[in-house]
Amino acid sequence: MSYVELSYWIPLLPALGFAVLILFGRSLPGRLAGWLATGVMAVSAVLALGLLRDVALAAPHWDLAAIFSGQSESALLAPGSPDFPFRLEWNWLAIKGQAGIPLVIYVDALAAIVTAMVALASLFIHMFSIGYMWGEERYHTFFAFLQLFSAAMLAFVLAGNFFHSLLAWEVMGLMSYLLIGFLYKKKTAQQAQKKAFITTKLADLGFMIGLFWLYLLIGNFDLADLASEHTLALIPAGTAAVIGLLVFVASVGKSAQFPLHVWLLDAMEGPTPVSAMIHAATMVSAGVYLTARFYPLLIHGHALMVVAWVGAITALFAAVIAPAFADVKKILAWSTVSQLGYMFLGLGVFGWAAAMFHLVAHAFFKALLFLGSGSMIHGAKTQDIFEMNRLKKYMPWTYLTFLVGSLALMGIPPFAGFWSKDLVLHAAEEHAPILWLMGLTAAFFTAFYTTRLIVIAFHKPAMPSPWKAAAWTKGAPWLNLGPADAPPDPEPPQGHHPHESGFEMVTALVSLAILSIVVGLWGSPWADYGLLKLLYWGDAPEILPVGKLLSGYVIGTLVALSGIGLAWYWYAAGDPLKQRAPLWLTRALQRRLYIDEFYYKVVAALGQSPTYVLAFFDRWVIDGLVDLSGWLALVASSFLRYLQSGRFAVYAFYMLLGVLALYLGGIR
Amino acid sequence: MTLLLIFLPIVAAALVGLLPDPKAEAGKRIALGVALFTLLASVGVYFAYPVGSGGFVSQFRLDWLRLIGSSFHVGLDGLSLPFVALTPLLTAVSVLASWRKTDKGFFALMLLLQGALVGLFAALDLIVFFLFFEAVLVPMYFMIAIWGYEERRYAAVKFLIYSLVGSVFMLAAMLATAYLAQPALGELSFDYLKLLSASGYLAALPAAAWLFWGFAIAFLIKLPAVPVHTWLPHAHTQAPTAGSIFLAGLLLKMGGYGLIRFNLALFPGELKHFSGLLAIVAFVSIVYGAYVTLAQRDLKRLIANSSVNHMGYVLLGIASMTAVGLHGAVYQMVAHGVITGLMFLMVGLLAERTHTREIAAMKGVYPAAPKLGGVLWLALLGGLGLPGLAGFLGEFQSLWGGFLGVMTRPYVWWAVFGIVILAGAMLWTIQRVLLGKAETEVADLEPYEVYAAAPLVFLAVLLGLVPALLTPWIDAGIQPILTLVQEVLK
Amino acid sequence: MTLAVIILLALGGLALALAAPNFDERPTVLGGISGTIFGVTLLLGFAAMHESGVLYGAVQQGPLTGLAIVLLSLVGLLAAAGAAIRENGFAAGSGEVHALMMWGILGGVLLVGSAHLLMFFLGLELSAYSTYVLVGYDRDRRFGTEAAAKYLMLGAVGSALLLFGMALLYAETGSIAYAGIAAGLSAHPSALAVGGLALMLVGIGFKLAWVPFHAWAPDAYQGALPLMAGYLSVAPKTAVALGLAVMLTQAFGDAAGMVRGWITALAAVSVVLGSFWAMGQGDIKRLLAYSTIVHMGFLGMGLASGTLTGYVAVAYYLAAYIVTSLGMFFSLEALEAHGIASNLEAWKGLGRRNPMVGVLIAVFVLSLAGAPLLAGFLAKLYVFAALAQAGSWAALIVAVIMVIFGYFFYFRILTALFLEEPGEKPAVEVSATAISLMFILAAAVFVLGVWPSPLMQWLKTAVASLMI
Amino acid sequence: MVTLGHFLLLSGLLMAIGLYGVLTRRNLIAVLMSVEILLNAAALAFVSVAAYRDPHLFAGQIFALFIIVVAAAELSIGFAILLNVYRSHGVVESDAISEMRG
Amino acid sequence: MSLTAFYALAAFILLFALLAVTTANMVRAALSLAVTFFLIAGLYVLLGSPALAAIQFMVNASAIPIMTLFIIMMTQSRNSPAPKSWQIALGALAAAAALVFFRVAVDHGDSSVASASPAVLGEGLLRAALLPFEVASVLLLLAMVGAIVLARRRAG
Repeated sequence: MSYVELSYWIPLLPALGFAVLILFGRSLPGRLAGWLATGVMAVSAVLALGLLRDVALAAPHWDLAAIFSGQSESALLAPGSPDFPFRLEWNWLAIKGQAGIPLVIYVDALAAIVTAMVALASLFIHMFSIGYMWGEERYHTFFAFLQLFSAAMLAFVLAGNFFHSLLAWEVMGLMSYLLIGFLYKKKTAQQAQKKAFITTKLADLGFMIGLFWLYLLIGNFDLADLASEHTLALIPAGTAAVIGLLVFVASVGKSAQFPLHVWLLDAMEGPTPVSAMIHAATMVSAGVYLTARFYPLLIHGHALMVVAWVGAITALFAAVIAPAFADVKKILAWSTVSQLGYMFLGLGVFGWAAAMFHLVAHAFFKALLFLGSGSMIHGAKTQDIFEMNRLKKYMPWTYLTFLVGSLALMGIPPFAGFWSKDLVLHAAEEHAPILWLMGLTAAFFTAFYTTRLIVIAFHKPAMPSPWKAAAWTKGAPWLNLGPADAPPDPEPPQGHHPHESGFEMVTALVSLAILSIVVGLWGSPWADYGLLKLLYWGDAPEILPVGKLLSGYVIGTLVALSGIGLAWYWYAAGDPLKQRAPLWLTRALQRRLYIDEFYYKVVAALGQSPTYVLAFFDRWVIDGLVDLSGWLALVASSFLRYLQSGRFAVYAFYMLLGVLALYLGGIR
Repeated sequence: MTLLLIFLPIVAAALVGLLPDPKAEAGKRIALGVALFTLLASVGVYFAYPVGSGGFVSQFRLDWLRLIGSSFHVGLDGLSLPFVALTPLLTAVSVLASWRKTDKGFFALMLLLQGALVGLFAALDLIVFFLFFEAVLVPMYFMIAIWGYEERRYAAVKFLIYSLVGSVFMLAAMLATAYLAQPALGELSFDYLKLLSASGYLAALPAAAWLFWGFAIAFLIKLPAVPVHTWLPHAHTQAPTAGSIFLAGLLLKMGGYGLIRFNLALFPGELKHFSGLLAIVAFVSIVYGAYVTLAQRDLKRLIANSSVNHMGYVLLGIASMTAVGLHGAVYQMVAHGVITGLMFLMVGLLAERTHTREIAAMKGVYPAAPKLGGVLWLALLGGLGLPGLAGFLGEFQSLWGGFLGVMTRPYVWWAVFGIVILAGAMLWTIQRVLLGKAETEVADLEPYEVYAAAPLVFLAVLLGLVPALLTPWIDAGIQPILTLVQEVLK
Repeated sequence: MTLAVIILLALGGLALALAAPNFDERPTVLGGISGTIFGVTLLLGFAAMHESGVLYGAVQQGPLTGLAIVLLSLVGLLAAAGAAIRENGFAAGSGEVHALMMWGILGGVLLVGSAHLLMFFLGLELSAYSTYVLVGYDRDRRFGTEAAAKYLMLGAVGSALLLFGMALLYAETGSIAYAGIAAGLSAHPSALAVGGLALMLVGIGFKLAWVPFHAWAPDAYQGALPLMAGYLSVAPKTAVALGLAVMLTQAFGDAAGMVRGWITALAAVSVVLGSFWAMGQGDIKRLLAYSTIVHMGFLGMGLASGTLTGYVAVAYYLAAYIVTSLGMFFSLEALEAHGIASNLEAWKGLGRRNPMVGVLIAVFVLSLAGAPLLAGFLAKLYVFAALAQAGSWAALIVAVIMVIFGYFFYFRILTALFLEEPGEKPAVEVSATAISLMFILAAAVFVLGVWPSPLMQWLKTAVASLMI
Repeated sequence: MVTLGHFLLLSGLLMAIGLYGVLTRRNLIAVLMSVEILLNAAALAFVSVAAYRDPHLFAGQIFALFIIVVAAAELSIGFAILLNVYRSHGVVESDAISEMRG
Repeated sequence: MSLTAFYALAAFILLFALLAVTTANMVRAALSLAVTFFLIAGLYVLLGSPALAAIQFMVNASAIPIMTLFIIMMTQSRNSPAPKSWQIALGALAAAAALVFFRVAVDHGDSSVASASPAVLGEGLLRAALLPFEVASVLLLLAMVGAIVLARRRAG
């Protein structure tokens, strides 16, 4: 029994875990619900790793060194097994005369790698949550939701049919919604969950329409079919571009790219493991994954530049804004937005494998960072980095792992981010120098805000937060799609001493820290590009000659170091509270460059503007006309009743009139 | 078997009506028993149906009105079976939902409705169809008018008159169809299957457009499509819980079912000719319905208006005239029956507890009553077309089919926005009603209420994940019609 | 057999009239006698259907006359039984009611069977005069007297116009026999004949209460005792409708097409205006009068269609209307006998004060409205089918639209019955006789609505003679 | 020569007069008298048609005979009703009997 | 037949008929009516039907006016109130309509009159119209019973 044949259990197990927990979770004692869910994820993760092993053995391998030296014709070392990519198919929804919607599990190298990544990240986040969520109301429900989310994400990754991709995609959206609002009694959480759902749902319309159009042209929703030249020949280039971009819109929404990034910051209202899992490691990168799956179409339609630009703008913009925040989770959320931008940038400049590499690497180190922040919050009882009190002293494990994650994020060798991000930047440099410059600038800011975070939270004693006064708590009219950048509540208790987190949480942190290093190394030249060998896709000209690569590594590292240096100079060496940007700039950044307000006051307001007009129209015009016709009948009736006057002579006259009418009618 | 499914409830209704004590407990027990028994029977018929070969099963035919060529002809096929099975299910749910009521008349009316609805879906004779179409009105009228909320009479009359407006034109069209088809058939017949064989002849008639609209008006009102939908908010809002479940779960389906059965099958040419217009109506229903939903302050009214949106997808699927779209239409109808039935069930139970339907007067229902709140949450999410629940597949297929249809394609581009608007309405409702801190005590679901909700929850999920429980039947019902349509259109 | 029926009815009425004063205290005896006679004539009617030939050159024997005997005897039988609802009889004496009704029925039979205008006229007058007296029967009822006066005078004018019309037809064709008239009329008759036909239609339309000859009906119904109103709503109408059918096929010859057009117009106007008038009524008998106008409109549409389906529809309509309308009026009679006036105000919450009575009345009202599974539904359905067959689309559309209005005003009764709160009003007791009669009629309404085939088949053979 | 037309015209004129009377008279007895004129007009028409156009059967004249009978019967019932009207309303005028309307 | 006699009779018939429907005094109106009917009997003679004329004289011109006079006395209706203006309008309209309607009658130009002897009439009555004859008796009976019923009050 190969792992491939068991692959459907990978999403199915957590789904069953969900069913069990939602139905019977309430009666499970103690932390059993958490352990049960973690156990289920562990089995899934083992299966996923097994699947990865199967794929690694069966997939074709390329000699990347040969490609680097320009001899691509002899690059294929091993052609791969004939039944690769693996495909399992069941009849799901059949319509006579149509392709219908078969249930397909499609496992190629990308799917296997991302599956393994998701399963592992989920496993550790589950484990972390056992301790983190303990004591919360609806403890078992939380794990049930996490399980279903994992199931959906795994199903999405493994789906071989775009309809099922959409299905899983939407279920992820739902779980994101439910988990953001897990603390449903908070008004801010309610607003945030609604905003997230509506924004992504709006974006998903593109996915839906794109699928319809695709089906119209090629007659099915099959993922593998899309990559075949025969199929692509059916689609005119212009149409391919439109379809590709429609789907890309959904990706932009899901991956919180500019200009649909607005929901992710508010999504930090959810519990920290949720932020780690959904809003850092997995779901948000599903958008990138989807774009990667539609890659043939985008290439066919010459639409990649749009993707690249969106990615580059987002990467830069988010990295610039991040230093303006004091909430540790929000800084990390901006960081996520920025890093996802890198992935799109990579995809957009033909760096497909690089982007995917970054996706996997980012998942681990960002999960690690979020869990670390969770641990910080857990220990310090505050989310504001200025209020955290020399955590390095109290939480050594947290500090150490957080530092690993940060270095990976900043792109310092030999951590994961270094290898993946610089590959992306190399691809950009080759295809669009201006995007490369934007990416480098973003890298500088990344290093800056990360260092700032570490210095202030871990090294400095607590200080009054300068940001609270400026916190923006404005509600919104009407539908209240609202940004909810409210101060975190409850207020931190005074005189609290931070402490290190429990066993499960630390284990999870350490495991992820190790993975953050391992994954990077697996894709590094020193490991003979093990990961990239699997991912490498056909003749994409994305990997550059070694010489140029090395220079890129050096430049990237220098930029990161300069960012660290500046932050160190300002915050570690100086007094953090003295370092202030001009007020207008602070305010603009804090208000997220007014983009949310634009959505509120313009887009949402315009979108809702017909509501009351139409409701009025419905009640008083359409229904009013109906009532009016009834009323007119009654009025007519009351007038006609005067004809029946009670007078005999009048009645006789009616008879005569009747005769006359008949006579005149008959005589013609 | 068909006869049993139709007449057992009717006979039982008479039995309940004749109980000496007007407040007899036996009334609801009989009603529940009959509903459950017919449910078992209908499920049996459903699964015994030969999906592969299709056609009509369990046919029964009896010369009835020989003079005008109408016979009591009933039978079941893949198109009607889902509804025939859904009817007793929702009846059972409604009985359980009304377990606190004691009036025997209420339960008798429910059984009467059940029988009439099954008869409607099983009818294979135009006159019989009309008979049951009308027969549904009277019990529903009384159910709303006697046991409804404060403006029940206005709502009941509106429901009655609106429905009649449609049905009388349908009757006229039926008569005209039969008489105009007489030369082709060589005899006067209201038999559906015979008329079906003459659909090519009917299509060539100069009066075909009139006939088409005669049928269509009735079904569009029942569906309901904007702008003939305004009976629905009143009726749904004012009806008692059971009445709302029937209305939403089954009565609206009469419209979509009729459109497929008659407008599509008998007048495909006209449907094709007017499909652009119908697509506009569908698009307007979807978007407009969603917007109006967004503005409601009354919880039941809100859900009622969401039905306008949901049934817009049905019309879109039908107007597309594609296999996919029709699948979507039927799927959406069944899904809507389950999910909106569930919504009304929960909202009804909630309104009984809080003694208000004002959204503004509710808050934090979920923490106060987790089971009720949780199920209502699920139902509302189902209402916004959440994937994994039945509603999504219906909407998706309808839109998909709509995109495949040439005439409907342009409107799909805009109809999809209805999804987001409705999502906004539903989420906002969830936020206002369910979330937040509990302010008042709300009793959680009683065991029997859990039993009422459980099958609907189960079905909502099951149909969202396992379409194979429905699509083969739809295929068996739709494909012969589509084949015929293609022949006629040639 | 026809002759036997005529003699039986004439002498039976005489006997009842003579015996009447002696049975004032025991009114049911007279009802029993009357019922027996009608029972016998009912059976004779079936036999009469197989006869042929013309009786003394005046009365045709045949299926249609037999049908008229059966239907009218049924009316008589039911009315005789209905008289028992008022257990203490009528204020002005009980016996003569039976005699008058019997003679009225005799008039109806003669009217249908007549072979020439004179017989038709006499039959019409016979049936009319009995109703004049019946409407004004209780002279202590102020409205009854008023109604009788108006009814009689309008009726007299109607008769005079009818007579004049007959005279003009006679002038045109030189004959008063149906066959002779038919021979003398062309498809485009002369102005004289058009005038004659128009005037004749007035007299006939008056009895059928077609607008604009309807004006007497609301007053007469409202003023009369419910039993009399019930008789009034079915007996003359059954006879005149069938008589008109005979005339259309036998007397009007080629001009029948034109007359059918008139009838369609009158019927359509009746249906529309009747519905509007019925909408705001508070008095149930008055409402039912307008309802009758509407029903006679529908019936007229069937008559005018001129097809076999149309004639069967008319016959079925009459049968259905007899049981439904009598059931309704019996209910009114039973309630009035217990002091509950026939208006919506007094009927509030009746369905809760006595559910049995409420449900039975609901059956009649729903049948009148045309709800499915009841006789009224099929009656309308057949008429509509006939219209479709004849291609009278405009009439069909008008008719179906007016069905909606019908529901609207009939449901006002149901609203009063079931939806209004009874308030302080006491429970309602109704005599066992009344309940059983109502139940029998309701059952008949239901059976006719569900399983009409045997009746339909029989009616078809009866009216088939019209088509030759 | 006196033709049938003369008689028909005369009876028509009588009809018009009778109708005028029916519509304008407020005393109900006078209305019934006008009705009598109408009936006589019809009878006259029958008789004249019989004389001119039905020389063998004289059906119209027999008809006229019956009209006279019917008129008498009608009057007797009519007067009985009018007497009741007089008893209950105090007058026999059309204004009095216009209580039912609508 | 004498045109003069016809015109003279017709003129007086119309005159008295007009009087009968317009005179306020009820007794005068009844008497005018009697005269009208009497003159119509004259027309019947002109039309060659003396038997009918006799019956007309006995019933319509004598019995009915007398009955009418009785009823006029019993109800104390001395005068018929003057018609209201809308009544006159309706009446005039109706009469005019009737005239429009009857203009067609003039076209009939038959001029030979067949006279019906009482024997012919009697035979027709009892042979051709036997059943109507019997029915008429029932009709009269009905009228009698009806009149009695309407007039009497129940004993006790």
